[in-house]
Amino acid sequence: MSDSHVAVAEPAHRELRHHFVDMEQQANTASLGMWLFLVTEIMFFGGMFCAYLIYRLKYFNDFAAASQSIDVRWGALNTAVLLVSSFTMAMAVRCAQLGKQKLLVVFLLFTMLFGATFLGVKAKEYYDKYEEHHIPGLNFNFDGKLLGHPDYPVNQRHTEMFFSIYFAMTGMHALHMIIGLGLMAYLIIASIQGKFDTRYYTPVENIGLYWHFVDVVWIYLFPLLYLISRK
Amino acid sequence: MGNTPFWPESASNWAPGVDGVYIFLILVSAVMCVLIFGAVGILSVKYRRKPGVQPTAIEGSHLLEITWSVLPMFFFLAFFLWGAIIYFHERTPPQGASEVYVVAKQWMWKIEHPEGQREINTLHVPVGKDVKLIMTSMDVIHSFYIPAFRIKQDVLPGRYSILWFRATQAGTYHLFCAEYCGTQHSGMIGSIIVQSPSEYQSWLNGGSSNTPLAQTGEKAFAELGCVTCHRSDAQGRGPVLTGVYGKPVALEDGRTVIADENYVRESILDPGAKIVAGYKPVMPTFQGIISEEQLAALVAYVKSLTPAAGQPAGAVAAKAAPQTSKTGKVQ
Amino acid sequence: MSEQEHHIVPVWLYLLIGSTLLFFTWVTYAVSKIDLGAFNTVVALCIASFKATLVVLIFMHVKYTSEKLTKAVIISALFFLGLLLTLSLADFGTRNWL
Amino acid sequence: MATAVVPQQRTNYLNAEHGVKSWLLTTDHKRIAILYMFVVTFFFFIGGIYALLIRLELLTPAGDLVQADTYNRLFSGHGIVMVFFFLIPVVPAILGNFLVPIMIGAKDLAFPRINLLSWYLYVIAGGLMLHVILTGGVDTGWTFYTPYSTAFASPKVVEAGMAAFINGFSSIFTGLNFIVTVHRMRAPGMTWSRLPLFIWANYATSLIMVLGTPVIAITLVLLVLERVFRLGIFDPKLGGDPLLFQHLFWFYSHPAVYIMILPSMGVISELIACFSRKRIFGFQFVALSSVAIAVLGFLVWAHHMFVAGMSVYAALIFSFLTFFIGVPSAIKVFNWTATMYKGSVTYETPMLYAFGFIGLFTIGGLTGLFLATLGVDIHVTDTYFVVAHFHYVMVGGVVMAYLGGLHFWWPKITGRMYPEGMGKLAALIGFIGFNLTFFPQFILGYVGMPRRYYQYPPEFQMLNVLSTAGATILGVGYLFPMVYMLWSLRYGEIAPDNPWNAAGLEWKTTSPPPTFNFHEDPIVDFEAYNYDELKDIPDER
Repeated sequence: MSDSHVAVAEPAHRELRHHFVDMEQQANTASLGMWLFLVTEIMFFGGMFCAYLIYRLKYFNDFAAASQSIDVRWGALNTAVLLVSSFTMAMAVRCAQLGKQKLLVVFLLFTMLFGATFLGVKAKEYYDKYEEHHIPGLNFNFDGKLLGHPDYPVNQRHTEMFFSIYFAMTGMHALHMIIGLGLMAYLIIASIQGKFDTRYYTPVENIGLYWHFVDVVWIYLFPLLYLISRK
Repeated sequence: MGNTPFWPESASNWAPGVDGVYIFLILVSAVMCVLIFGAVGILSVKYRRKPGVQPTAIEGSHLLEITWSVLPMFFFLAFFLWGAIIYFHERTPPQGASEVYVVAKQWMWKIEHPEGQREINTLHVPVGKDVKLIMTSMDVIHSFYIPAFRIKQDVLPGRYSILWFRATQAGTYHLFCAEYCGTQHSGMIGSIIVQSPSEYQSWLNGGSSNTPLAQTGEKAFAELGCVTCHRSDAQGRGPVLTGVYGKPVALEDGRTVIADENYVRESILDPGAKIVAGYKPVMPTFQGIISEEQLAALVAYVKSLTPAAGQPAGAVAAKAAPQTSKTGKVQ
Repeated sequence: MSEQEHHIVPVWLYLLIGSTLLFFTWVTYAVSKIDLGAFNTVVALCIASFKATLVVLIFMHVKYTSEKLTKAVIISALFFLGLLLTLSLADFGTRNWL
Repeated sequence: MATAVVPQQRTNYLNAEHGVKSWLLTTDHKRIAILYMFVVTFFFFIGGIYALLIRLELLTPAGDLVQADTYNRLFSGHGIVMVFFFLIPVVPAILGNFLVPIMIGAKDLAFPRINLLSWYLYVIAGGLMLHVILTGGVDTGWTFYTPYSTAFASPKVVEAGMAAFINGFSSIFTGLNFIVTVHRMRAPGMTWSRLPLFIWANYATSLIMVLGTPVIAITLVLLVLERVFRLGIFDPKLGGDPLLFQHLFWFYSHPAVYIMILPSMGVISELIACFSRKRIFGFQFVALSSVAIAVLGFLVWAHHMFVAGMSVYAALIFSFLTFFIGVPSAIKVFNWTATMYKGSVTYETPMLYAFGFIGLFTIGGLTGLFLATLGVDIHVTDTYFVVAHFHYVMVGGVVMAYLGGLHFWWPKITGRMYPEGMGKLAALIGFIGFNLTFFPQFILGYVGMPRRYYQYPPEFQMLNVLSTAGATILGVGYLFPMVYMLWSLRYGEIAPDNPWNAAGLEWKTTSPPPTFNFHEDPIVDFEAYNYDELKDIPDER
């Protein structure tokens, strides 16, 4: 078995896998794979968006009332935090492209910090919901009033459904954040070990794509969950 | 009944139509099978490997491809239209059908006739009369299936499913549950007994005297206190119900819905869901307070409230709306 | 992206995009306080889509990739997501029509 | 291509390394295909035992062999195991894994380690399912319909749902791997128009895997959340709508039947071309019809729900759209038939399976039209008519194609020939047994026997007895190949590199291929199915 094709141009990069011709093919392959994975993620969250959409149309008043019990300020803050983390992630990828290894680690650390902040705020919000007895299936009790009829209570079951979907969607999102933090930690270790250079930084780039995707999901979750008919 | 049937009995208004499409489909399929299998058989034998004979390279033919793509579409369109017409009729029950309430639960069918007769796993119907089944389930999804009538409808918890038919042939037919519903799914069977009108009448008259369903509903309507708000003189806190059934109802948020069985049901169980324009959402929910049977009786009663002669249906509700000021708007 | 063609996005652009995103988050929040009726949701979703597009085009480098396939992949994902939502709604939205 | 060396002495992917570890940690797509073959065959056995018990119970109208609850667990286990653990992986994960890189001239799939991960996910999911089976089984049917599954069924539904969830990720990663491989790993000269139809079919399948499987994954997660934490999503008691579950479920599970059938169609294209010694008639149309099926497959899902309480208008839309998927399927059948015209047809075992496939798939496809027709569907849905229909497509179609393909590529995979006479006999037995088993079920269905019934009215017995009798013959038809294939591993004739004188890159390497598939990196300067250029090569053997 001769790998004569590869050997002619330049010495093979130590990260080049045996079944690729060159680093370019390898990087393009990994990038396409990541994008396809993000497609599966879109469809994965899509199932929940579908459920959300249908019940929101069906139980609009109850959903609106339930949505207003969530503190929109925390949600807005978290949106900002996540957007900033996306910015630092983009900067991290840029450093990787330019081979600035130290700065890469710094930006990755910042990204992790903002990611952890997001999760912290989320935990605080969850705890508030627990205090207010808004956890479905766990002594749920919602005493909100119907929009436009302050004397009339909303339908408990339907507000409970809002919170079911709220927890399912934000919980699944938070799980993705946690996985993202783990991947980020891996990147930091790998870049300290000097695994990346200007010709090989595919993991940084792909994990960056993943992180931005998680951000995009939240960009939609924020108005859909926090801002139903808020006045 | 040891004989093996190769064709189901045909005992309802749907059977001839469904059988018609089915036979049409079988004929078309049979022709297709003969063509395809014949072609495979002939070509594979005629062009079997022979010494010295080389295969001829053929790229394909756009004309052929287009022909055998487009030609089937005409048949498909015919299948679709014929099937769709039958289906559309199946989903639009006629006026004046006798309305039978069916409550499914694991693993039995409870049936209540408008005249008040109750049956379990048996349904008596007369030949030649339209029968509309208003069905709901107390637990899981079931499916009401009468092969001899060629009709089937899933029965869901939490809402009414509608099915209608007109029996054409006296006899006893299978009733099956066709949606898997747990341990005794295959035991959730019964009989449909189709009788001549006179036999059916004597069946109705036999047995203990029954209170008609609407009358039971009227009693519940009074006992549950519905009558204090839903007064018939448009002075109550709730809308007048006379003549509401089957008519469009204007809602507070600007939408209009048709007051069908499911609307009446929802209004009793979840009164806040669709508030009639001009009224306040003051009605308490009856979720968990009344049984499916009581609910059926109430629905039957509301439906029986037809306006007295000279008063056009739905006029009361429409008149009541403008005089009460609209309170907030739901967005 | 390949070593020959990968595009280095200038820092100022990242900063601009980042601050635009933050600005529009504030806009979303502010607009939600104004009563626009059903348009509140429309506006919020339009802003969200604008923000998402910025993230995808700039942060995720889709604007700079020479690879048409990436764009095709994204569009097809949105197409099939749209199918799921619209065809489901075709049922839930028309159930009471009869 | 070098052909001078005696096959046995050459290193190939089978003897390149030895020991259990070299198999369990391999990233070689061919070895992973073999790993899949073991586990998938094992699950086919489990599913087959279930089928046998079901048919035995239905021999008599009374429920006498097993308890009602046991029977419910039998058909649920049969469905879950056969659908998720046999039909979905069988062709792509075994034949596809082995052949996709070789056919496009690559050394391996794009992500060899993810490929191995897929196999491990499959094994973990399978282990979980096996645990469910051994600890009492699940009784929801493979469809997991709510609210039965979330409020009434045995609690094992959580574990079974998770098994299907994990298995879904195995499927997603396989699909992702195939798509990337086809885009990025083709040998020089291997243009899209030169890709064999088996590759086109697997590519189309992979699209469905990537786009559809995540939806069933999240649906199962929501189901488990509702079951365990009582989060209200689907259960009407909690305010949910059970039809939403059915929409989400079928959004994946209808396209999933195309995950099963498309790669099989790809196999059939290869077989018919080879044994007619001709390029497939209307090559582009057959290739694009695979993609058309994949896309249209996402537009038709709610035809499973015509009696479920769906909107009348939605039912009309879905019925209308469903008919369109008949067109690309019909195109394939017509083109396969036309390929034999002016060919040079021989009747080796794989070709017999291909004939069988055309027969069974045609019947399965045509009866699909019955089910798309609204008025008829109302009567026959949830009866044995549906059971017969999807067995014709999924068992008749997929298993016929798999066995055909396995015989065809057996020499390439193992380096040994299977015994031809026994192969032909097995194909014949399988075909007869299949029709005897499932044709009576069409009649049963139209007469009105509902599916998932454990006892039934006595007048249905005759047809059920026929079906059970057929099932025993079918069982023989499936077991027999397993026996002689194993036998051939040791005693079979040594296979030449290209026993069928077939076109395609996989026949240009040795049998079995070396670890990196080719001794020299291939350059493709010929069209797919260039049988006209092969015709001068003398008859083999």
